[in-house]
Amino acid sequence: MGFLDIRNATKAYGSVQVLHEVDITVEEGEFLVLVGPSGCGKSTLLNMIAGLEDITSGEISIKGQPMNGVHPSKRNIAMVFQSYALYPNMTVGQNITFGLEMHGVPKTKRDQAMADVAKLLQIEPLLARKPGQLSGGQRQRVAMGRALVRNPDVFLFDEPLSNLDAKLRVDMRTEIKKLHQKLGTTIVYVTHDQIEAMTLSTRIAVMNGGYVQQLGTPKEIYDNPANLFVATFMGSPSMNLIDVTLRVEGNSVFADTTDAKGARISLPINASVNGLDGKNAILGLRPEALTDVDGSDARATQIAHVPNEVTVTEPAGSDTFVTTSFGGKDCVARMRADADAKPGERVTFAFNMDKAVLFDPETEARIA
Amino acid sequence: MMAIASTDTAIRSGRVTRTFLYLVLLLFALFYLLPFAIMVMNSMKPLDEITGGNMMAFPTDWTLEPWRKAWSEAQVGVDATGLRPYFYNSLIMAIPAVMLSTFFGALNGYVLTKWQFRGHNIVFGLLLFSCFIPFQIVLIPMARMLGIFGLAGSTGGLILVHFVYGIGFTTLYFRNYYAAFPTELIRAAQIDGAGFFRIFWRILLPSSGPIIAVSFIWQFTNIWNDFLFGASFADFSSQPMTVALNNLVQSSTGVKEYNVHFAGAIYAAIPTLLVYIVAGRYFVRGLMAGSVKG
Amino acid sequence: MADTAQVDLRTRLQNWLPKLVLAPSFAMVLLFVYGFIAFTVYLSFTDSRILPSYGWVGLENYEKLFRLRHWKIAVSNLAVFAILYIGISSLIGLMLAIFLDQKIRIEGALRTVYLYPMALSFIVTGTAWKWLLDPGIGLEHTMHLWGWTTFSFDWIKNSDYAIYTVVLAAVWQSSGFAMAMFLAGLRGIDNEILKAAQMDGASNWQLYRRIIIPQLRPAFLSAFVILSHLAIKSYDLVIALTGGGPGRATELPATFMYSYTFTRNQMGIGASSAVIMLITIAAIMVPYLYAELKEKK
Amino acid sequence: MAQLKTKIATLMVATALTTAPALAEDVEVLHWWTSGGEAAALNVLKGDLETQGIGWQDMPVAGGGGEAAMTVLRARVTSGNAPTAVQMLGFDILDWADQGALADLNSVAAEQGWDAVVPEALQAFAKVDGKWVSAPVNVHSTNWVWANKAVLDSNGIAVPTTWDEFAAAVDALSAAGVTPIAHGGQAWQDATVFDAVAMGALGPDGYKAAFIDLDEDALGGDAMKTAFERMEFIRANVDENFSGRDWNLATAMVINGEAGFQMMGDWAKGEFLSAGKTPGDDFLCFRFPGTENQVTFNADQFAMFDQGGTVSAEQAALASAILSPSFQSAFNVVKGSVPARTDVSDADFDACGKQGMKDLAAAAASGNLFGSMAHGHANPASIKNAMYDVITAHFNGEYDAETAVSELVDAVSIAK
Repeated sequence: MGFLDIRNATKAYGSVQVLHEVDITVEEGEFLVLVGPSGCGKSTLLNMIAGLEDITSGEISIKGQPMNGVHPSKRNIAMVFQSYALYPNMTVGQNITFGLEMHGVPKTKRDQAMADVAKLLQIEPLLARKPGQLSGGQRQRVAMGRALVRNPDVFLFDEPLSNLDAKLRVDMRTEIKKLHQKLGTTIVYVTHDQIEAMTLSTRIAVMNGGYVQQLGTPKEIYDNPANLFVATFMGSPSMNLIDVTLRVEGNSVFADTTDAKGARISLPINASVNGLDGKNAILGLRPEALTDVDGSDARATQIAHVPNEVTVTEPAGSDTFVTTSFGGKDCVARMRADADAKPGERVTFAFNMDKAVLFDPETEARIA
Repeated sequence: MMAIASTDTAIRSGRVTRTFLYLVLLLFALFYLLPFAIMVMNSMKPLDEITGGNMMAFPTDWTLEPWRKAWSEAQVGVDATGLRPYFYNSLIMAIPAVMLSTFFGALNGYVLTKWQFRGHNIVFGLLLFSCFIPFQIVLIPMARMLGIFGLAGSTGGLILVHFVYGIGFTTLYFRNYYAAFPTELIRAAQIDGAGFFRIFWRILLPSSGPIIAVSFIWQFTNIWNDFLFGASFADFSSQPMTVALNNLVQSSTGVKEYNVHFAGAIYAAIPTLLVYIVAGRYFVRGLMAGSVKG
Repeated sequence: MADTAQVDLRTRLQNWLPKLVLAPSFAMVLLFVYGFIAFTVYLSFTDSRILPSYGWVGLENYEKLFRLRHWKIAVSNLAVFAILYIGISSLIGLMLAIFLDQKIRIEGALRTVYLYPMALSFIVTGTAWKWLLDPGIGLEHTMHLWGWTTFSFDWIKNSDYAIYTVVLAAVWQSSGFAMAMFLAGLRGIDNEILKAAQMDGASNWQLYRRIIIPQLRPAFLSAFVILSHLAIKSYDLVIALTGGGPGRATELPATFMYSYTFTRNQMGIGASSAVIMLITIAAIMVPYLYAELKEKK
Repeated sequence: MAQLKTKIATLMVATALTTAPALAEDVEVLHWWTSGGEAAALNVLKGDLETQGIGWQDMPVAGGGGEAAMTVLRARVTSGNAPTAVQMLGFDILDWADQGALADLNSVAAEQGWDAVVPEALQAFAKVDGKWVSAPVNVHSTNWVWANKAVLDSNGIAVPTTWDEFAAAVDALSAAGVTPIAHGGQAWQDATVFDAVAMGALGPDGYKAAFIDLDEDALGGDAMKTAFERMEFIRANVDENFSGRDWNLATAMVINGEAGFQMMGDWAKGEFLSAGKTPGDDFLCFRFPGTENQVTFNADQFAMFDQGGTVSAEQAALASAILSPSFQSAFNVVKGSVPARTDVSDADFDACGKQGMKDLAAAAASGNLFGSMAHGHANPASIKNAMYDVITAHFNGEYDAETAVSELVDAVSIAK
């Protein structure tokens, strides 16, 4: 039994099922990120953990106590909302201590707790202001302060960074990570931004269509996506998907496809594949596994060199993204910044086949 | 607060256009002021100037006598009490009725937007349609009900009646206002441990200033100006101002002191005018944040 | 697990509280509005005269009602009155709101002046209006004194035109209210849309006609509800201004209902006229409410 | 009816516990006499009761000649909180008596001999099934004409005694550029004029047949058509701003010499007196030409609401105070009407008042005293108002005399 247990939780509005049998166990001190496109059910799940929405069936328990039907305020949780949800009529200080006041904490203790939190978040000068007088970043800090001051068992974050501009978002992300490392609290965090998910989490649950598609550490999710959805959703630029036909030659397996000109090429596959000879598959390869020859991973066991024609190059400072075409689909390669690639020229691409994954085009499930 | 930026949709325009704008606006102001101006003018004339045919002109002989008379010694019934005692009757009826209907309207609006339940739309629809009931038809059954409740002929009865027939409007106003109020705030407060009433008192009500103003203005005006209920459900000790004013103005077979009538009418209008002047600037703001959003 | 049952109680109470809070208002409205409507419907089928009585007469009251010229006049008056009143009030309200929205310096004062008639009942202003409209005393007389001797304004004395003076006074009372609603609507429109439209080269006229006024739809709807409710309930106005005259030329269903129920001691006919009115109101309002509430879902 | 009576009684018991009702020895009086003169007159009554230790709780509701007060009464009775005494007119009293709501005043009446001194035509509205249910305060007669003497004199007009003379006088005034007839175009004023005109045109028997017995032949007869035609003549001789005008503004036109005549009840006299005019010298009062021998009347009465079977002591005291000769005289001198009992001295009355009292006594004796249709003393409210509809529509030119007659028959049949 974990710290936070979600067992077979479902949610339905009338006959519409928005969440299907979710099973997640979160250990104490874990940072779980629920990530997925809008409408995937991640916010619903968070609200169910918070007690803001009923659980249709299944059970959610915190520290071994079942929480079904327990009022949100009795769950010892705190939540940071997307819009921050600061009470407009109260000062920052009052906003932070409101929850303590509701739980009957005496004034002197409240003030002490507020001072500690304000110090931690460096918002001391703001305590007397109203939310309307704060900037977006400041509001974000206050909202976190309100959650922190409660010292809850579980922190819930509902897309807390999505209302901030790009720069601030990165800063706050780091800040949240620091706080987690410092305080070691248990966090469930909802976002649609896969970078946030990767950078913050200790574990990620990728959700789509009301199902948890995959649950695992960021590395697992990134390197070994369970299916096509997880593979494409996570990572930016997203994973290259190449239509291939599998061919077995003795003990070796090859994936056949075409280059930009339509000429046939063969890529060696590491894994042994039984009974798949002649089958169609989708080969997934992340851009960083498709490089220029000099930039390829020296530790890789199998690198395939394939020349092909460059269509577009996008220098991004640290790297250059080079677009070409395999199997009739655009593929992006991540080359070194000074790699010699110009549109229209033929360049040799290095495939790190250690990282290649295969999906069934029908079921979209991982084959290898 | 929900940020209400003052965003004039103003367009740039030339001097001629602006002069025209001001002209039209002032002309309309004149039109709106005219009837009241007639009242004020005639309330300051001796009666013979009025019956002598000088009705639309300024007084030649200014006097405040009609004002004094209307307030403290005009004949409203058997006793020449003036309007004063009725003014107080109206106040002790209108203020509780306005506060009650505003308070419950706010609670209803809160429930109907933030604590929705199956069928909440039907409940709201029924409440809203109740605004349209013609008051003439409720007179007799209402009288019977007040009798049964033991509230016949009392201020309490009048308060109940005004409460019942105002609740539809106040619920409408507050519902529309609270619909625009972020639901996340309610959730945050729930997690903070605030219950149903605590959220209402501490979070919603302090932010409801403009819509309280709208509800207050609307209810106060309607209740203060009501004649039908005031006449029918009051007895000798609780007759409101409008009934007294009506008695003053409508006396059937006696000499009509028009100047006193006008002064009395202005007395009857002062509280509602004050409410509009004082709270009026919140009115547009409240409508903006609430009812206009439909 | 015993712990759970305890917290459960509070949560369950929290679930019931909203309904409990709503219940008194709802119960009162059910009784005092819908109960009374049912009672009125019942009365319309009885021979009630001075007080409610319970002799069943079927549709007789309705037959009598539709034989009365008086009722036909009242109904057609309401149609004329409501259309003109709602239309003109909205138009004037919209115009004043647009004008006031042009950064007018004395906006606050003007707004108060436009709004104040809403604060006054016709018991208060009735006599002043009567004088103003009376050709022998009021506007016409004054214009004649000022030398404009051909000026004529005697609608209130003319059976065919008197209803328009009722419209005039009603518009006076509530166009300011419509103005407030439209002004609120105008202030709520996003400024950037306007800038965009101006960059697209829209003229002022086009800007209002194509961009701004269509966005005022919610304000129009709210104004429509409030104004139609006022139109249907118009009673004081007619009594104070014309007393239903000249002749019966300015009777409205509200005055008809009152006079049959209370002064003519024909409560049955009064009730039947009330029922017809309620049906009419429902026919107009229910589709509106339905659309309104469905949208909100 | 008895059922309703018990219902009302039970309700009153129930409400007595929670409301603060009149103390046992106080009377709550619902009335619509709120102008200075009327209230002064009522004060006589109030003072009288106070000397007997009975308090007066005033419940005035003015408007529409008592219509507003009657609506209020309906609500008050339904709620079980009826006032002790209520000012009432004509058929309203009979209707409420039918509902079993009024107290029996026979003991007071017998003690003071009301039967002998109150005219029989008036008793018809104060007694139901042999029981006195209300105390009459006054008798207004409605078929008066008020004239500005100076205007008449300067045009060489004598007091007309026939319709033709009246018509000639009107024409003469018209030719002289004076508005011949001052009139306020409100339904009840139109009907007041019609009342007098119809009495002249139909004669007393025809009036009774048409307006009291509601005989269709009389209602639809030629005489009625004549009456309507005469109304058209009157309509042609009022000024163009008559519509909607209050009766007292019309009276002011006569006072100021802008108009010659006004047909109005005797309450108009108060306007002349308060303008400092003297009857006989400045203004004239005479019966509408052709109705010199008739009096159409309406009478204000106070009905006592049953407080549980018997008449209470304070109701009895109020009733006997109302019928006392001293109050009758004092009140009616102020009000312009004449006493409801015929044995009151006319010493305090002015010329018009004295004539009114003489006319009333004569008409009562000769059977020429009729309840006024225009003031709800000839037929019930539903029929009265149906007649108003026709009279006022015709007066405002909606249809001609011929149509008016048939509309009248029709309207009465619907309202019956």
